[in-house]
Amino acid sequence: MFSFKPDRSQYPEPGPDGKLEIDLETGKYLKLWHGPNHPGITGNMSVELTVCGDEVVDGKTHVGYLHRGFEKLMERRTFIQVFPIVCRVCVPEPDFNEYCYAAAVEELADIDVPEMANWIRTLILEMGRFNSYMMAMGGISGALGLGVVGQWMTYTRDLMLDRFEELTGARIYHMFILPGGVRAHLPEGFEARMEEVLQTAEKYLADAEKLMFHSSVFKTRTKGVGYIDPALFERYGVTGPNARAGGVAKDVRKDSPYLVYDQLEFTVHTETESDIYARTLVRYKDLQETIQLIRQILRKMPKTGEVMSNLPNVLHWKIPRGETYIKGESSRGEYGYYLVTDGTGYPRRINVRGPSYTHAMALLEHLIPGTNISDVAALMVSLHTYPPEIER
Amino acid sequence: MRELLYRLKDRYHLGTPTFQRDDLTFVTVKRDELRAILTELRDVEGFTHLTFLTAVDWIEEGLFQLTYMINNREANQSLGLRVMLTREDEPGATTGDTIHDLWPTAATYQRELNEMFGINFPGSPRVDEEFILEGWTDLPPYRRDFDTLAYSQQTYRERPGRGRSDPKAHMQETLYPDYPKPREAAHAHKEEAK
Amino acid sequence: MKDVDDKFRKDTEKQVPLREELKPRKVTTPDGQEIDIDPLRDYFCDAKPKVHPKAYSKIVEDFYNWARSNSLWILGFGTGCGAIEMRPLMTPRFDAYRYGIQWRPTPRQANLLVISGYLSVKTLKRAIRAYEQMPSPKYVMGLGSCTINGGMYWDSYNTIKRLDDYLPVDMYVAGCMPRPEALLHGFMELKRVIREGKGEGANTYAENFDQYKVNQKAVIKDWDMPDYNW
Amino acid sequence: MSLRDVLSPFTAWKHVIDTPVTIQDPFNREAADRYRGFHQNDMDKCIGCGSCEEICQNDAIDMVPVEGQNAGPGDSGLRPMIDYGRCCWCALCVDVCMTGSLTMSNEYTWVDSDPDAFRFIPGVDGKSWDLEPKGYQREDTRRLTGTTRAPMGEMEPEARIGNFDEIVDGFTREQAVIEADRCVECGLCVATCPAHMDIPDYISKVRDGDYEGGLQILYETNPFSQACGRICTHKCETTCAAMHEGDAIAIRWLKRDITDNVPRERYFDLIQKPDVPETGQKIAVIGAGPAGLTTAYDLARKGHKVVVFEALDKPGGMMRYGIPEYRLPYDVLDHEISVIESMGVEIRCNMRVGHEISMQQLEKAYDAVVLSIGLHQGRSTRVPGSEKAEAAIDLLRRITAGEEVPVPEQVAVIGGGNVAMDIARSMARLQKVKYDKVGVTITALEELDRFLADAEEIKEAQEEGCVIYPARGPQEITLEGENVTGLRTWKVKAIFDDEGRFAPKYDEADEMVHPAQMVVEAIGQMSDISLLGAELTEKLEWNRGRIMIDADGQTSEAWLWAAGDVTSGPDVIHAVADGHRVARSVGKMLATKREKLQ
Repeated sequence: MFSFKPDRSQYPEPGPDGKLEIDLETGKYLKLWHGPNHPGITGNMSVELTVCGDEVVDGKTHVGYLHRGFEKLMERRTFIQVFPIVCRVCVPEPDFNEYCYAAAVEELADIDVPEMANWIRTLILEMGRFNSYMMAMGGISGALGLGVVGQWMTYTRDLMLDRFEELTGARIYHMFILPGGVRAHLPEGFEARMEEVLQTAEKYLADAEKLMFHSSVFKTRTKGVGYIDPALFERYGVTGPNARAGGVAKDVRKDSPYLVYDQLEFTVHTETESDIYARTLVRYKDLQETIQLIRQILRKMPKTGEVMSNLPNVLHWKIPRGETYIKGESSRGEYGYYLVTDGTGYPRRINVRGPSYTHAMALLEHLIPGTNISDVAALMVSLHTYPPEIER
Repeated sequence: MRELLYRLKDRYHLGTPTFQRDDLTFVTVKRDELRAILTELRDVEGFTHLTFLTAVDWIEEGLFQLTYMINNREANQSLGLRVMLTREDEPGATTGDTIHDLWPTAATYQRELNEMFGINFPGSPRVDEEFILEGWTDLPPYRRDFDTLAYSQQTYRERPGRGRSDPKAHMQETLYPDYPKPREAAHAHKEEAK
Repeated sequence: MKDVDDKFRKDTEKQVPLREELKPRKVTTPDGQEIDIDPLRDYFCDAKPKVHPKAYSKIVEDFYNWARSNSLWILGFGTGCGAIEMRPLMTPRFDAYRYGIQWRPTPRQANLLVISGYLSVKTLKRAIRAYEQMPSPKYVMGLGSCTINGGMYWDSYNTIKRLDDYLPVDMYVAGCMPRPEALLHGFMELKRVIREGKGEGANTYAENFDQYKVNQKAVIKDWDMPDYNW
Repeated sequence: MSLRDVLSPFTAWKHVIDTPVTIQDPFNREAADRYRGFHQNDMDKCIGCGSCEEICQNDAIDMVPVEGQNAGPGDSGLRPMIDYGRCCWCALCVDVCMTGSLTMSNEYTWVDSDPDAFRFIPGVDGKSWDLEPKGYQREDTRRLTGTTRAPMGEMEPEARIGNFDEIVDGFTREQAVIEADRCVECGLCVATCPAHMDIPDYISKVRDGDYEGGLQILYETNPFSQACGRICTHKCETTCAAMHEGDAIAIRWLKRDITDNVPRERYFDLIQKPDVPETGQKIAVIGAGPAGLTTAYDLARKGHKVVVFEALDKPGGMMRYGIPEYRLPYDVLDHEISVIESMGVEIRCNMRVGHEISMQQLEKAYDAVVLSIGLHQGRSTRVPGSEKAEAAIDLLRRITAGEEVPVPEQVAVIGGGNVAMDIARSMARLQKVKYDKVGVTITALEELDRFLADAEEIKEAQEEGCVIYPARGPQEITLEGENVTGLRTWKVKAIFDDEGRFAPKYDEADEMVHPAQMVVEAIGQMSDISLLGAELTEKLEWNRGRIMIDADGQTSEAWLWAAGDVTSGPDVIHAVADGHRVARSVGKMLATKREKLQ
């Protein structure tokens, strides 16, 4: 095997506070901007790399390219007006925002949600998880040069978008989970069409498994790369599949079940290696689990029932003073909304706790030093971060 | 959760807790005891996960509220610790105590709070670096006294040609233009009274 | 919706200081020489863009336009949410490649900049640089409400409201976000415009260069690059 | 590294023989049935209430005047214009739409090189998707604003029939909040209200619990808010945006809720006379009814000296002597008038102009005279025997005044208006007290659904035991000597002839005799103009038996105005509106006069 070991003797020593003093003008180092316009970046963000040869000595995450000031905009919108904009916080998996926001408002305003609506919400969230995992699988394979898997995953994801479209009326931003319930029932024949999509997905996933987890290229480039010490998980706020890949069997769906997860059966998959390979494998298994969950939900859910409870007149809806935090298990980890109300018709403060916030900032910056430039993209994608939820 | 708070109550000054849900409690703590409480909760009580750290601007009361949401994963309990800081108008004049050594990830939150609320955390790594905004010279935007629409109107151009009519006013104009507008009549009274 | 605070006045006094590494200074090179550098002048080429002249003969120009219209090479820079609908276009289901449309990783190889939705000020700066680095003739397409009149971020402090104030836009696609099919429609319409010789965005930019710069600098407060960089 | 790991990626080659998944014609691909595409608006259903504009968080909707859509009752004439440079297709506008006129098609393609093109008025600017039936529709009945009226507590028929106690309880705080919460504040009702009361504003005060602020809003436009909160004919509720997909807001009861919830003594603090200089000018108002007192209230607040001359021994006019106590208790009315008096209005009762004082004296002593004498003379059917019939208005006045009225066991009432119901129900109460049973028959020319009386009045009359015979024309009041024995009626075939003139046709074969010892005529009233005197009557210009007035209520005499029922009709709120109008006109004249003197 060909292997290259860089000469580390000329690297700078970190100072006592852990900071690197890098003098660019020595000519030993090169600043390399990985993004925002770069094929190896997820979304619109950038990592400022300092490299020596092809090894990265330091990396700083820069975000803010997608900052729209959601948390500020929400403060000047009424409670119903916040509903259309929350989903924009995270583009690839918008439904979690809708659910968390709706649940937070329902808790503070004391609104009951019909049973049927809870089932449909769960279905939507699992469909969103399916989409998100598909993007992650496509992304990681793309970052490692396995373009064909990316093509399959995007195609399968698109089939799921068609199901989203017929159920919710939109492809990407569904705006379907209103505070108080959901907008509509399942359309006629939805289950059968969903089953077709799931079968297609399973077919492609079986192939993807061969191309990824049984491929020597993939294994060589991912095994042992991007290792996160499980001891760091708590210090860096690592949740979701990234933590499960290091043996932490934690999943909000299981630990504190919300919606109807307590009536569903599913396994929380873990791995122990905590490297890129393990993280991808956990996602792959979770995706299979999600497919089974969607089937299970469609089988178990009631066939009729109200989907929406009566709201007070939303044009002047006031919610008493209070604060709450609603969390759920998104495809990337713990996703949550912290809502503070002050008795007026507007939220006092909404804080979105996106898992990417911790993963892409402090954790990524911690992991990057010492990696190879060509692995940075794979490392980032394997953490499965979506920039819009970092900066909101 | 109640037992835990009883235990803490002996040694620390705690406000009245809010039991929001079975697994979520909020309690106000004193600023100078925060660090000790957080350390104890993290190391002794199993609240090892810092879910988030954020601020709420209570401008009317002259306070910033810092909310430290910590989570005990084994017991599935979340505890929101509220710390009230005196709100200074000058960005950066309000300071909080950094906890980046307890949770390195807090450094990011503290950077954001410094940028978005003007709450400084001396000693936190890179706390003064630009985080989300670039070349920002105005008030920290998440403060309540920063009006985003006014700023937007004064900074960016909108496409012209928009204009709206209020149904009530429009009907008055078209159907009974001579009738005095009730609000104006009232103001006229008040002004006459002055 | 809360009313606007009439009393709020934007801070127009404060200036953003120039970043340390962009200040002119003396530097010792690895081989011991001492040189003066002025990063803002040295690192960039500084010349105004020129209007791209038409071919002498109409037939030749028509041929050029036909050729241009059939090779729309898009810069793969996802500036906003609309970028997520690009992936279906790049992949077999919608397969934009069959229409001569493809995505390129660098501006040097692209002639179409797709602004996929809102632009934060921070991204606007990058988008301007990316646009200016693209070879002429080049086109800009705006996706969604945000590029037309601010969209749902109409009251945000950090996003621009009208893309055409800062970059010359040749085609808009309505939607939030526009579907891949609508995007394809937009590409086809852009092709038609180019074939008719009306895809003059780059020339508009060159002609009204000063005005564009005024607009751009009005919102990008830390303007730390030369006016034109390619 | 095993051999399998090297070889397995090559399994991807098997897809070479797959059918391509590419969509062959992506340009004509239809979106899903409930896709939220471009907007449609049904111009016939849209009422221009602006709820869509209100809920739009993108500020994408402007209500704009549209050619061909005129403002009218219950329609503002405005239509939503949507800016696709703002819209995010969340469909909240469709969800909130009060009439269901705004919908979304599943069309989604709109490309243009002109950024200003993306703005249109759905339903007005023709678009290719206007008739597309597919697209987003809200699934259920509206959930974003309430559709059902809060219940109003009232006395059971058995409990209320034996007395003159007020029937309606008024809202509880919870009911009032539920009801006020349903209002979308479009303001369509304001145009319909004759006095143009600021309905959405005071409803919002109910919602906020700020009753004192609400009362001040009420008194800006209506000094008879307490009365109107009980007995207003609430035309506003016929144009309420909420009525299209649910019940109209109970605007009247909400008004009452405000007046009930402010302690009576607080009225005098809240409604104070503005601090304006005295003008020294004097106005005489003849008749202390709603029109006259509103005029007096307005003028007094402008600093004029106003004296009201009332012929009867208590002020209130028809509100006191026409409307029975169970609908408008007298203490409410007394309090209402005391608020007006606190503005400095002097009310002189038992001063019948033409007896105690003449018009000529008034003309000389005052700068202006306002005639608001109402309609206190009952009209007669003039059928044989009608000279023995009682006039409803006369009976009501006597009941109010506490005079002894004959209460026979059976009464027949002719007429289908509110006055007919009032007298029928009053007589029923008296009968109940005297005989412990009700025997009232109501006959009217109209079919029941065409009755002029309010629907709830009719319903309550029936509940209380009054028997209604619709579409019956009175032919004769049968007599036995001096005593009335009954009312003979024929079935009405048609009330109006082909040209729309009043000419009832009867089916003579269908005859009924309603036994009654008293027949009451309640078919309309007229005013007693004898007080004017022959000379003035001669001088004034007349229009079909009514005093001719200009748009501001001024008669052909420069010093004389007429207001209220005497010139227009037919209820308190119209009288209030009339009073305001006359007060403005009088005020203008007085101001001109003052300027001339200076």
